Amino acid sequence: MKKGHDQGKHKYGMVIDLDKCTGCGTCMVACAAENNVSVRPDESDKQRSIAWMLLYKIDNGKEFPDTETSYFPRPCMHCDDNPPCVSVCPATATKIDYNTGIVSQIYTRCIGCRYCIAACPYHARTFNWWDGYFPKGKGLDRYLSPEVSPRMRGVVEKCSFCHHRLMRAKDQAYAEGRKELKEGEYITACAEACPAQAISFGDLNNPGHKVSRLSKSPFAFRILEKLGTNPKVYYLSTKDWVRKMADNYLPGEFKPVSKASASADKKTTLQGG
Amino acid sequence: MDSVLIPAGVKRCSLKLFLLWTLPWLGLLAWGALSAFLCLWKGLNQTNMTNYFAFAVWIVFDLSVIALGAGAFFTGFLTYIIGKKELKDIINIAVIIGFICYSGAVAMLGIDIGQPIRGWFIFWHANVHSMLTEVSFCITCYLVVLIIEYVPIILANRKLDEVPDFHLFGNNLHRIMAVFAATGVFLSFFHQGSLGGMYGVMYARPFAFREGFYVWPWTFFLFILSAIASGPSFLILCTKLVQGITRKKLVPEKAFQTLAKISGWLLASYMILKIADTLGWIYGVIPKAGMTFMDFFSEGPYGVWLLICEIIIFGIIPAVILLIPKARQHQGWLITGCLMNCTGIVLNRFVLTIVTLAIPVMPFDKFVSYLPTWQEWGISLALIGFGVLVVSLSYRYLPVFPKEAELNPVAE
Amino acid sequence: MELSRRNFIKFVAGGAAGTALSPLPWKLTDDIAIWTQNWPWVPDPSTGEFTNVNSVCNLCPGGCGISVRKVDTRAVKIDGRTDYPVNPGGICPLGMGGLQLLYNKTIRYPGPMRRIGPKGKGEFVMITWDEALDILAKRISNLRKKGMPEAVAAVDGNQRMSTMSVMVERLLTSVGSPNYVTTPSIDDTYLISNLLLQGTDGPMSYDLENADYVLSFGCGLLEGWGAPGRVMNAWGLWHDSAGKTRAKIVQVESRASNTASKADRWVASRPGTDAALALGLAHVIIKNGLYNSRFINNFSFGFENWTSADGKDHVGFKSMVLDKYSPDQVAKITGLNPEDIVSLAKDFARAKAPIAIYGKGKDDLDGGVYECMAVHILNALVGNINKPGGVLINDPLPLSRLPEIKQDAIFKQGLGKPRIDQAGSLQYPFAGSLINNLTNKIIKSPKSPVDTILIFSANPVYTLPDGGAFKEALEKIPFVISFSPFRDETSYMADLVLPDHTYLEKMVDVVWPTGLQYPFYGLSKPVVEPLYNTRNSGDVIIELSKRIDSTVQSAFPWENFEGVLKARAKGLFKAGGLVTYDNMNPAWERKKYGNGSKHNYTSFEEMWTKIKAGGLWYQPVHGFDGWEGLFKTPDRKFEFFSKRVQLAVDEYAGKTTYKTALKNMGITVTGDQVCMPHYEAVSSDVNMSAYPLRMMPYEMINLASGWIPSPPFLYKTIFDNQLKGDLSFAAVNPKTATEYGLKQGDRVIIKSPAGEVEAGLSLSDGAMPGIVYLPLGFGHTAYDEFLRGKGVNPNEIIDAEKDPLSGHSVWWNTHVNLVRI
Amino acid sequence: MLPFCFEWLWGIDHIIFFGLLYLALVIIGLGLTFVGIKTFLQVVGILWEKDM
Amino acid sequence: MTHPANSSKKTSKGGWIFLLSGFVLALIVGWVIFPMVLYSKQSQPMNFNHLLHLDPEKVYGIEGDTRAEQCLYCHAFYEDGTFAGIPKVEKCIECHDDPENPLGELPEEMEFLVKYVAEEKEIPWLVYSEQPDCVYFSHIAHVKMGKLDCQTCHGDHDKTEKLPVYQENRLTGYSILIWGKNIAGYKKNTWDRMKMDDCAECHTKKGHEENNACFVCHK
Repeated sequence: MKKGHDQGKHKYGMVIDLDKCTGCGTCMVACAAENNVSVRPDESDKQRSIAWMLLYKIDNGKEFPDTETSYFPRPCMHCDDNPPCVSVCPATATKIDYNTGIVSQIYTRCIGCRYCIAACPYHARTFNWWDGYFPKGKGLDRYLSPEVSPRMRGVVEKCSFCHHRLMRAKDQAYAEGRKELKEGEYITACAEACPAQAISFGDLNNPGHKVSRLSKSPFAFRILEKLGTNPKVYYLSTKDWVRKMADNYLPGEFKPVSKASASADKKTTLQGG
Repeated sequence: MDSVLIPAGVKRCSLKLFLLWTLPWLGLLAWGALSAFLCLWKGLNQTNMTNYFAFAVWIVFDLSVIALGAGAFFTGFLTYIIGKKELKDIINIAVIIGFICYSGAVAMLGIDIGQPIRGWFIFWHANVHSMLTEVSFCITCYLVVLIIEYVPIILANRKLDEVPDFHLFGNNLHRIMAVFAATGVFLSFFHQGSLGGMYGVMYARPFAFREGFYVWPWTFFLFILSAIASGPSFLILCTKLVQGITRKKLVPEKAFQTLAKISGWLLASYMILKIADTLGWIYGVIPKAGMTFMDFFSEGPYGVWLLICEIIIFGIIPAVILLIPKARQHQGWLITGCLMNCTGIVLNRFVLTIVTLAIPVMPFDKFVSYLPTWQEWGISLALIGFGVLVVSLSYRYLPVFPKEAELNPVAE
Repeated sequence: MELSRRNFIKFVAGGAAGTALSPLPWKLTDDIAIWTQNWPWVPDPSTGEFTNVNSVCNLCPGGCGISVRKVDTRAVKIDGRTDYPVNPGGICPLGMGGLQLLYNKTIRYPGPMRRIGPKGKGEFVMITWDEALDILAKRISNLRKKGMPEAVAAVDGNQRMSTMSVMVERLLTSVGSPNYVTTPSIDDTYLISNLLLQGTDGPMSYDLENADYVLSFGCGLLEGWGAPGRVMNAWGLWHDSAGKTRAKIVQVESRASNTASKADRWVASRPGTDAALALGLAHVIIKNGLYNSRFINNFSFGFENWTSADGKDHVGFKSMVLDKYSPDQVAKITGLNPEDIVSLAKDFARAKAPIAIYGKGKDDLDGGVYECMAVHILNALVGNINKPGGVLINDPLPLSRLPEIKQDAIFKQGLGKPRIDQAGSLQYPFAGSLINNLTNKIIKSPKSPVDTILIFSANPVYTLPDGGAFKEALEKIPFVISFSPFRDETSYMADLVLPDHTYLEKMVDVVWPTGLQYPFYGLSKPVVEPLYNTRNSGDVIIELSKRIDSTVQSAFPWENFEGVLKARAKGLFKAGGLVTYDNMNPAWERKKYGNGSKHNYTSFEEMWTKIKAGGLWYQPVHGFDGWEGLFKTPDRKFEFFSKRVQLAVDEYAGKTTYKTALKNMGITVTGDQVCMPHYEAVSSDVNMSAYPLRMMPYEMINLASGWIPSPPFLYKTIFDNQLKGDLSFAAVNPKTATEYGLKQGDRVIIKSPAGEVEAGLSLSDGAMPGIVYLPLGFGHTAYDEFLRGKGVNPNEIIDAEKDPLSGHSVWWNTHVNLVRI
Repeated sequence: MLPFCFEWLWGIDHIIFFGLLYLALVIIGLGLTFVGIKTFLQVVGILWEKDM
Repeated sequence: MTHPANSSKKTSKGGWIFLLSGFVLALIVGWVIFPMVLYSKQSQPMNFNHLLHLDPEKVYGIEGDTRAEQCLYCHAFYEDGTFAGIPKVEKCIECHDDPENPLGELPEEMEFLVKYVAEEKEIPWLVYSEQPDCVYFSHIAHVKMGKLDCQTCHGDHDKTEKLPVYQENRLTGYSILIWGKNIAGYKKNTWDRMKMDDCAECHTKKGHEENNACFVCHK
């Protein structure tokens, strides 16, 4: 039953450098625009609004002027091997493909039981509480991309690692008579859009790819690693307090990476006010 | 005027009074119908569920009624398979209550899913690894069984019984009831368990996750046990309630006592396992996730009191009450015990559903609260209205209680 | 054999059995399910041939390269261009959401509009372009006939030096009105301080990519300062690859903005004290002899004490700073610790390529001239001018001048009149235009001196930090014309709307994005056919001139706007520059091709076609070629003591007294200090007990606060402690909150002398105690359900003072009070 | 759900799950048909004396 | 309780007719009437003669060594590998360039030239094999890499002289060819049906399970 991933050919993954991340939110907009994510007049109801890529703001909990904030851009983690959401879906509407590692969701198959949402600790899955907001005569449906089918009310959706871009890249390769893809031919919309180049995307199985190098960095970590979800989204940060935020630690359990990081972590702020 | 339909040799109130009695319950049904319409027509934005509270009051209700409805299959099991004669006097009402609980639960689930029209995909595109698939399959099949068990009772209606075909069909069905009962038992064991499994398998939700045996987490077995522990109690409560309202003795006390005793023993054993399970969770699952016990009980209203209520107040105490013969023979204590027993189980289902979702797992995530809308309440309460109506109608027009005539001789 | 009840039941039973054995129930079940899978009301995007069209984003002056993905004729996605020097790869969230501005019909004008409802209601009727142009032309020519062409005014929001702004100014001049006003921008401040310190008229060029120590005074590096695509790319470079030595970023700002939080060091000094801090650092640098003596001795003036021709002794910058800006003195002003100031100064001076940059958030608004000068002085002290990683001195973009305008009588008499906003007058000798003065004049005078006002690419009613004064002014102006493509607050006040194309429907140029260190010219192209009956305002101006009269027409001898673009671009051809970009040779790296030689075109036409295709013309950053002859100041040196200021003050003093002159110019110091960068405590006559707190608006990269509306996409990125429902939140330090007995989430009224707004309270340790921070970009009263009525606009309660020398508005010092509801 | 549907796998988990499920269904089905036929035969009176 | 058994006998005897008639009626409704009601019939804006165009005797220029290549001459790929599907008029104009003088003498061509080429309008073709929005299908993967013949899915469309009537499922909006002409869903040839199982069947036969990821066919 538990099918390991190792026999898989590719293992697409993402590395997000939180030192570079500026919290600008371009990844979120790029994602929404790329994937026809519904936008409603009131997007401030965060528990019900849909975002495949979501920006979490965190701070070190210190007082002014020592307070420091940072960001966690959170796509779907595309958990490997046995994602919590996949095995629970009663209608096989979501599956992990071991040749790419992509966890995909079929909206037309989904019956909207939301069991997967309950099973995912990352809140990477969101439910369509409404039909998409495209009033007649407003014309907003004119920017919809035909590469991603718009969702109907009552189904769950989530980050797809832009798998339509994988198919797009493959078609291009086929047209050029190639079967294999080169690095960078398939990257997600968020990775492409990031103005600070904080997001890299590629094949973790391919040692030549940037992501597989970065994912081995001493500063690399993943969110909630202890639960054994085995995400394919890695983060980089030289700041210990940021790394500590990514998982639950019993007292004394967290280990700072190195002196280098410790010094990089020390951020001096001049007293003011 | 409906006297021709009323079973022979028993007394029923006037039709006018009866109709008056049904009004409030019809009211609940109407409220539910309106809510259901809104939810199906406009979608689940009519509820207060969110991406944080993907499951909410409906699921709590579902799990509860299914647990409480376990009285049906378990009594059936005791009656037809173990052969406890005295329970024959109460099996009919048990079946009816089971039918109410399960049909209600299935109806609610139908509204709860975002795409009801595609609901059958669960069967057609079944994912056999999902506990929910197992639940759906078993509940549906078991509902069929319950209907089969209900049919002879309906056919026993005086007017219907006059039709020879019906009469025969009813009889024959009744003869092989053991077969269906057995099937029902098998199905029920699985879906009761799978309901628990649903939570136990969520390995990325440390509050619910449990180790287990083969593919089944401990919650699988705990749910079966708690269901059959509370089912009989609920059956007792309902029957006592009917007796109270009709101011009649309908079932010999022996049946109640047998059920209460069994319920007590099962609850006690459930409690022992539950405590073991909780300890295992505290010292096994939680630290592995890097969390501490209090992380789960310091958010919002969800404090340790939940655990105390569930295990001690509504667990151990009712178990004790039901196990002491003196206590359970005393009507007051009997009812209190059963009531507490059922409360405990409902609380358990509530905690596993709501607290699991309410407590954030990511350290930088935040706690959000949830309150149901009137639509959610409407659909939940309609279940009660539906139940009361079905019982009332059955009681009025069907010979639900075989011993009724004998216990309440009508002066001709 | 009658159809008894029983038989009927049998019939039904048989029917049921038969149906079950027919495809009907099963096929139907399947089909109904499929029906739910493509409900008719769920959009089904049409597909077709995919193409990518390269262009330039024009939503801000940043000029990022964009590649628009199209399906047949529809644009479906905007991506950044990797073959573009400004933003190699990414773009900002606003640019990413551009399609929602293009395709959202309800926020656009489908054609020329005439107002029917009351001003501000936004009730219009559509008219033809012919009618619209005639109405406007008649009005203007009548004013010319009446001999009062100066009653025509224009507010121009187009980027400085861009062909559109040149056209607008030209229109006014040819009509004969001096009253051409631009919306505020930090560029005004940069130009003045460059002029005063260096005597150069080129743009401020910060060589950020090559700096290893960036000391930013209030620049919202991550909030959209300068060219956001470029700056954020630089941010990526600064932090590249954990481990290897990175550039150090220091942010001077009172609030923990993204920049401050993400910087290596956050200097939380009191707002408005940047000049003091800068001079304090100068003090330390000078005292410890850490300055570049070669530069100071040979290429600067006024550092040491000096004696003028008339034998008068003057205090030098050095003595002034040593005397007035010791760490302790500065500490008092800024609220920092003296030791920190010292260490900061040393770090700065000891870095290999340190750069001090000056700004105010996004720089959609003005800064302070003395502040800007004080900050720039630091670069001079460490001699990091025209050196890698320093401040480069560039000439303006080599665009050809347009032919002289034929002058007629009306023209002369009109231009003879003084500007209504007094810019360039004795009192405001250095200001190019002062919209705040214009507004006040109109409000103050019984009858508006302006009869007809043309508003281009601007939404001043919403964006000006003037407590709603401009709206008041518009109500008094008899005839208002907006050229906005969007249904914004200002166009709601207009009598006539001549909608422009949106940036994806027209060709328009981007001239030298703010802060860029190399000459750059971007050219956008129509990505899609215009959706509605709109026209490029450039073409409209040409058409309009024809209808006004022959003299005005003679100023516009081109048949269309592209003609004008080409006419100016001729200069680019002469200068020679690259029209294609290879991201292996970044524009900021001093590489093989020097000043844009080795370009790949032979004729102007060829260059133009290539620019249209690639959307860019640039010259790679130039190398360091000494300091000789660099400065164009009166005495050809970098002036610590600005002779220009001295002249201006003396001239004005000549007309009145020295005291009044200084007073009117808003200068509180006297003597030689006046001509040197110094700290001016913002004066204010507000009753502190009534308004004990201060309100500062803050900007976000993910929310548009300029004249361009925010695409709804952006609201996904807004946190619910910034906007919840229709309530926007003010960030306040917990300490301050407790002082006022307020807690998280309270609804409060924020009162200032200029007005009051309602907001929620969001406690944040990133906020400086005593200051209320309100987000800019909310509180629209126009547009559609996505934007209208969401939150409040801090500009409505800003009570601005005047900046010394420039006369620009000081918008970061509003005194307020919090009242719980 | 059905062996000829492509999502069907001849894996042990499928066989156990559906095996038990179909077993249950078959029992229920057979039970009902048995009762049905028996009743029918009794009604037309071919066999079984009507015990009423 | 007892009652005369014979009475019940009589009625129930006669009743079987009703049972049977109900049964038969339902079968007729389900098998014959239902399909007629379910599908709407529409004819194409104009006729197109595939056979004629592919006959080298009559039409020159449509090259291609294999049958697939001949189809691809008009139903071509774009540079990015996406499939053009039914060609736009601009494709036709490559040959039928002059609205004034037709290349043949068929009335359809005249109609085409007048109505569309001259007017510069696209022909509103009804697409027989249009898959719903949720489906992604890469023609290049199947035709170029998979070496699949067109008729495997589209049948002998290239051998037709008349365009068949387009039938659309009123409920789902699908073309009839997706479910197949046979209401019971029974198929003889590979191209009789185009449902998911048919794609999967072929993938399995050809051993392409590695391409059975959901997103290979769903977008």
